[in-house]
Amino acid sequence: MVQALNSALDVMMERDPDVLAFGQDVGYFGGVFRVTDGLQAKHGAKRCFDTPISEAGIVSTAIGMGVYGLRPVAEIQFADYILPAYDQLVSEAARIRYRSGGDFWVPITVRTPYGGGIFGGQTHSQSPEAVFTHVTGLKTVIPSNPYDAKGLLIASIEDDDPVIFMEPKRLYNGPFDGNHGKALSSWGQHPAGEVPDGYYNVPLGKAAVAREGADVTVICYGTMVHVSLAAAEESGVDAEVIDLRSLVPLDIDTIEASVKKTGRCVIVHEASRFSGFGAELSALVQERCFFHLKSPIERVTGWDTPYPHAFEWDYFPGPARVTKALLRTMENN
Amino acid sequence: MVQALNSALDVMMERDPDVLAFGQDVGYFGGVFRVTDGLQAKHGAKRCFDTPISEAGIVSTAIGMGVYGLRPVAEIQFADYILPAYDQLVSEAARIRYRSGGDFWVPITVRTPYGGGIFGGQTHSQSPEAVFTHVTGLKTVIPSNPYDAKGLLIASIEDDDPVIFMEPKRLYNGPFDGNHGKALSSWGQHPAGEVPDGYYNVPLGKAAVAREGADVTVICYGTMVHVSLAAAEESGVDAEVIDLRSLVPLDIDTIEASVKKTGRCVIVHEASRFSGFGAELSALVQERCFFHLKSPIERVTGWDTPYPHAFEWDYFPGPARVTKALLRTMENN
Amino acid sequence: MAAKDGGLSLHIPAPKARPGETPDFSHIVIPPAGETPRPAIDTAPAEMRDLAYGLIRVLDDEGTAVGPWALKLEPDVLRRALRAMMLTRVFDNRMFAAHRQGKVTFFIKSTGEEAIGVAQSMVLRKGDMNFPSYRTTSFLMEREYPLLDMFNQNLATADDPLQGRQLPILYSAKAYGFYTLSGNVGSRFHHAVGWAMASAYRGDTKIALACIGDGTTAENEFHTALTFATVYRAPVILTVTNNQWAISSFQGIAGGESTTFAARGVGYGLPALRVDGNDFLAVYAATQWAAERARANLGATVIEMVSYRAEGHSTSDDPTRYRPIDEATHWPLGDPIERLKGHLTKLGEWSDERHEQLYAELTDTITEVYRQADAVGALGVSKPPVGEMFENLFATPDWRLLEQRKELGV
Amino acid sequence: MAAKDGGLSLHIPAPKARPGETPDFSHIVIPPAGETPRPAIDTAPAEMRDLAYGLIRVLDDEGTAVGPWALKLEPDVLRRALRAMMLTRVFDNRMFAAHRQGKVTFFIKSTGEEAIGVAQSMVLRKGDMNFPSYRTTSFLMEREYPLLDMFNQNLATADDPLQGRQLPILYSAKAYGFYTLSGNVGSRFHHAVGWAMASAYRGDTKIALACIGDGTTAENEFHTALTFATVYRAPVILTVTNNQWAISSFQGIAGGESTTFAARGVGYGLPALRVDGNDFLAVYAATQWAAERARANLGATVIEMVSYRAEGHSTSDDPTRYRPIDEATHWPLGDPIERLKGHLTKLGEWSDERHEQLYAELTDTITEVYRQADAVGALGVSKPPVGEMFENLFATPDWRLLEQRKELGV
Ligand SMILES: Cc1ncc(C[n+]2csc(CCOP(=O)(O)OP(=O)(O)O)c2C)c(N)n1
Ligand SMILES: Cc1ncc(C[n+]2csc(CCOP(=O)(O)OP(=O)(O)O)c2C)c(N)n1
Ligand SMILES: [Mg+2]
Ligand SMILES: [Mg+2]
Repeated sequence: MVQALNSALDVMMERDPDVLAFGQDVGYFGGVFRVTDGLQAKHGAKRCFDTPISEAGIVSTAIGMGVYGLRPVAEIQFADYILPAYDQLVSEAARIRYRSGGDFWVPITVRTPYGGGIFGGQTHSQSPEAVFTHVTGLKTVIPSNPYDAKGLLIASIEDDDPVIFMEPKRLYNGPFDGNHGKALSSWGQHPAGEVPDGYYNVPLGKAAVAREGADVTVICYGTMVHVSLAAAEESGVDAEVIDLRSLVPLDIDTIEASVKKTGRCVIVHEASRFSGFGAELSALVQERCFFHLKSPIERVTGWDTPYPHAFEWDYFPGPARVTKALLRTMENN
Repeated sequence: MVQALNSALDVMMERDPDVLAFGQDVGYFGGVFRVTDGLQAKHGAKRCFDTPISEAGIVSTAIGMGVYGLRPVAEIQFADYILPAYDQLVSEAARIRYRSGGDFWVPITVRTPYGGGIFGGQTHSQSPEAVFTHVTGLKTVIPSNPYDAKGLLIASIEDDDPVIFMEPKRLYNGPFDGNHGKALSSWGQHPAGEVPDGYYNVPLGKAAVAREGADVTVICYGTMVHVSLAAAEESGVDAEVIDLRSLVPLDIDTIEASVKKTGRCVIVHEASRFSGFGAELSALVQERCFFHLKSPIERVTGWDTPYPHAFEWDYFPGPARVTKALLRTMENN
Repeated sequence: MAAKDGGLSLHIPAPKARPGETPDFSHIVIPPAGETPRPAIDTAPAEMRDLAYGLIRVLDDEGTAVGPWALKLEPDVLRRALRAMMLTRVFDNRMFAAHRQGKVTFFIKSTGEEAIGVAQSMVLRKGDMNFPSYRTTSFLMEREYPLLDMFNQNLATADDPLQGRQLPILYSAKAYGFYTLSGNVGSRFHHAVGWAMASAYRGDTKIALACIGDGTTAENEFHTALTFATVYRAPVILTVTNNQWAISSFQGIAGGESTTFAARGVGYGLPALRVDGNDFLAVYAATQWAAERARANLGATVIEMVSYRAEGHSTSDDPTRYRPIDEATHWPLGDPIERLKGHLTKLGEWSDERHEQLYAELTDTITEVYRQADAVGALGVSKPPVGEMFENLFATPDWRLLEQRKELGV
Repeated sequence: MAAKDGGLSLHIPAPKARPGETPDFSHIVIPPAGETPRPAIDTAPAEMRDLAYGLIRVLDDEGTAVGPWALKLEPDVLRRALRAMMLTRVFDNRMFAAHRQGKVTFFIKSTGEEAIGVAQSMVLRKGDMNFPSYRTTSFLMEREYPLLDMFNQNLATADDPLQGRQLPILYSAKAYGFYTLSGNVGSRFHHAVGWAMASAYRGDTKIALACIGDGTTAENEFHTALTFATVYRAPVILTVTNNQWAISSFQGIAGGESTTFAARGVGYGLPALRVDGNDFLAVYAATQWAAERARANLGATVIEMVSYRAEGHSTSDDPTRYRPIDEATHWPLGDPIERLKGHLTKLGEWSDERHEQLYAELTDTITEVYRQADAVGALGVSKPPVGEMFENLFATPDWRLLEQRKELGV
């Protein structure tokens, strides 16, 4: 997935002189996760450069550049560190088009790795998507595989509104279904691991059906797509797994159609549960599919605690917990 | 309500030398909403003082004082301006007890007026509670009347964990049910407008039943309690209106018992809908009362836009919209 | 300063005078006009640190322009500046009256600070961008932003150019080089740096200017803006208007008790000027110097404009509750309109009569345009179409906005 | 500097040497030891601005302590300091080896910066509080924080004093005057100011000290801390360790290309010292001076410690990818352990043999304590009880935590 993201940036920098990339350690070094590797050498230091350690400053700079007319792609080194920039994203980026009556707008992309599973402890593991999805005026995108990662990142850069682009860091170097005892696998063997060289995009606002199924709809994104697919296999439940890809705008039609078909719904995310994005999904499904529901909508999520270093696998919502929810939801007919 | 809050601070500063209050314009002037009026004159400039215009700095100062052993009460002039302090609240205040294994803790209260209805436009009207309720380690409290305001503020100051204390500014000087054409009323005539002089507290985590009813449970807080009560009268629906008072910790027992009794639920808040706190309430009710529900849980909320100056009453979720939801929810038997 | 019994004690800054006391500005050190040297624009910041602790002044007490910062400006230019400042004041007074009449719920004047926006407007070129504060009205006035649009926005009439979305005073006027305002203070200050970096990235010639209040220098953006500006040598002018007050708190609460705000710039390795903000010629010259530096690819400059907020913070404020009622009249740097008037008069290019006549003319204009806007109908009488509430959030609205708009039936 | 065709151009700072090039520290100006004056602690900040641009040095090239900053420290004190620095280095090496052996996934060394934490520990008194960075390990070493606890936390064994909640290196040790660390850089820097204000509020005598890296000065907290510290004259020492690098970005990217980090303090009206951070005696004397000021109720001091990060940023880093492999050996201020060793030797209070012997002793100690922790079982072999995950979030857990704990069955 790292190479796919790198390729998306490279392709867009090639096509559009107004695209540039910056962030902490993004320039000469190529990013601590190597996503911008080689871009400075190829496109020059003015188009791919290091910044001071100020997330607020990085986002402010991107906004200023965006209103000037560029399409900056800013990296926040870990999603855990995006909050110093929160006010800039919420009070400025998300509101500028609206409050200026369309006079100014902010075509920026803020990339940031999120999620656990890499022994990062409390401050290199968080999934803060819900504090963005609540913000009117921001889009939030999360890919689950290399093909989508490239296509969605290109679509995000081309989008004329601010996009928070969250990258599941546990998937950077291969798919991961939560079975952490298993041998690591690489994207090479995965169908969505194949990424075309040139330009293409995956439109924002369209979910993917990662697995078709008749009995339960599983709604998920990022790393949890692979966990949910594993759970579908392990549980033997014929689950339809929906990979949201973008949380805002949300593909409500795909969700609604699926739950109306299956009559059951399990929502999976890695973020802590209370007031998480799963709550909105649950509320929407309930509002739109109430009379089709055969059993309560379930949420399988991280616990309502920080992500503790030593208890990573106790915190991570793995396939065993999803399996339990799938089986529980099947109890009601 | 302003006097009740002032009294809570006064009583606590009197009782405990470790309680102090600060924020922008809080000292000599007594706060732009007058909540700290007279406290500097009475308790001295060291116990009630002005701060630089830095919400991050205000909260950081409070945290430092809190870990030292004081019980600071910080004011953020408008909830719209709390986001520069968001990282401090989320990454520090909420996490310090946990990550230090109980070595340090943060007994601070951050007061802030929120909500619309005062012609404040986009940046003096917001209700950002959902970006706090998602944060593990923070408590979020919202009173709806003077009696509770004083008791809850005292309980918050006494609490050993960080509390976000949101004050519905439209209720500062009287109850308001959303019928903005009507003459203003004052707290003088309201039963909960009577506030004892001395010390008392209203415990965090306990909801109040503002109106008993048999047919629908309305879950709300702050200004929306009065709006919901008005809607109950206007609609003729026998609604049970639950005033949450604290969102975290949430009084799930009261909610669950009520919905199991009524079989219907309407959730009302002023914040925009998507990923708002109503989503969590809806998800919880659905999870816990699924087999008791006769009709879909409804949410009546602000729209998914900023709060525009000229369209204040088109944005504000008033009694007419709540009434519609109540009637709609009664259609299913 | 030590506490009793040898313990520490907390220092809480307090202004020299509170209501009922005699105003005291003895701490404002005022060097004679013309005394401060004017270094070449390519001087190294380290060689001109003193400027951050001085005060650039051009107009002396007799109204004569003196010293190295006295540029040769044509009388027409000066009259144009004077007019824009006066227009701002007349406009502010008309809006204040509208507030008292219940036509608007909120307004902010810039009384006493009009020189700053006017000079900025004259120094900036078409294509440059000002990232203003809510006290930068005179910039729009100098640029002849349509008064009717201004009133329509302030009154939130059906013809409001910002479609009812913004409070009074929070303009947006890209075509005039005026960036979108917001109620949050400070949060756009760094955008100027990003914008300027974009201009440099493109090899363009445009520069940016940003305004912030003394109180607001405490916000995060002030720091990040200065940091990024120094690192990338952004072509931007970073202006602090020190009008001595935030809302009710004096500049000592913002960190001005023991140093200047210009000195902050020195700390980041930037050139920093401290200027008599009520002296139009000094403001113009300093801004011009900084603009030349920026255009010559020499990077950013910090400028502190020393001024005084002569009226309340906004219509919501009552300054007599926290400062002497007559403090404004004691302000030692005078009034910018009076001082420029005096200079022009001294030059023989202006007179009391012409001044009175111009005031009358501007008052008539403002009265007439206000009448037109009021005829459209202030909020409550008319307003923009409610459907606007759901527009312009995204380039294209998503299903939520479409459904909600339908639900509201607009 | 001007762009082709007269347009602007964006300046991107770059270090003098990249991999394969010859290290170049010619920009580090090093005045002779003993030259910098030592003002009285109650000197007005405005009168000692030069200190922010100089470099306080005590040890000369021969290892003799010279000049006004040379305090009389007993040889025992110096040996104690040397020991703590050496212990830190041995400990760091042991943990690095543990990382290579797969016992931990992450670790951070403080090689080359050990003098700083040790001096801070010695200057601070019981009850004072250090708000450290992740490179302040030597502070805990000087205070004799139990090595076994340290290893248990780093290995996240069943006996981890922080119950498995924290990454290696992110200690919390209130009883030792060491504030809780977190992975977020900078976010605790201002807490020191609040803590110090609380001490002053109480009329207490305790002071605070905070540490931040050169790179992290760009974060918001650096600004708010300096602002509040100057406004309220908080009894706090605000230390910037300029070790020339953030992760892969050099200090020019943090805003150090055209001025010093100490100069930031000057901008806020604070006294600011710039110190040879590899000279234990200079670090001690400067910290002591600032502590005396704070204790005398004279307020905050900013100190820039000029040092060099001699190894990778962390175990996740490979510095040979972005700087010359031999850059560390060219660092002109040497190694703090070698320099203090030289001084003690010069005094006749130390020798190569004693040095070797102490290293051997400390290595034995560390080896033995590490063995004990490893016997408890590093993460994967043992870990704290999983139920701890749900403890200590609030003083009392709410129903969510109780239900979730039950759901997990722990
Ligand atoms: C982020 C934020 N915090 C607080 C406020 C409330 N507020 C509005 S104006 C103001 C004072 C600003 O003072 P200053 O920066 O000196 O500007 P001036 O009004 O003097 O021009 C304050 C505190 C705000 N609007 N935004
Ligand atoms: C808020 C935040 N942003 C980014 C990071 C990632 N990060 C960790 S250490 C570091 C470099 C810090 O450099 P410096 O302040 O110079 O300290 P040093 O490591 O040199 O001691 C960065 C960028 C972080 N941990 N926290
Ligand atoms: Mg001001
Ligand atoms: Mg560093």
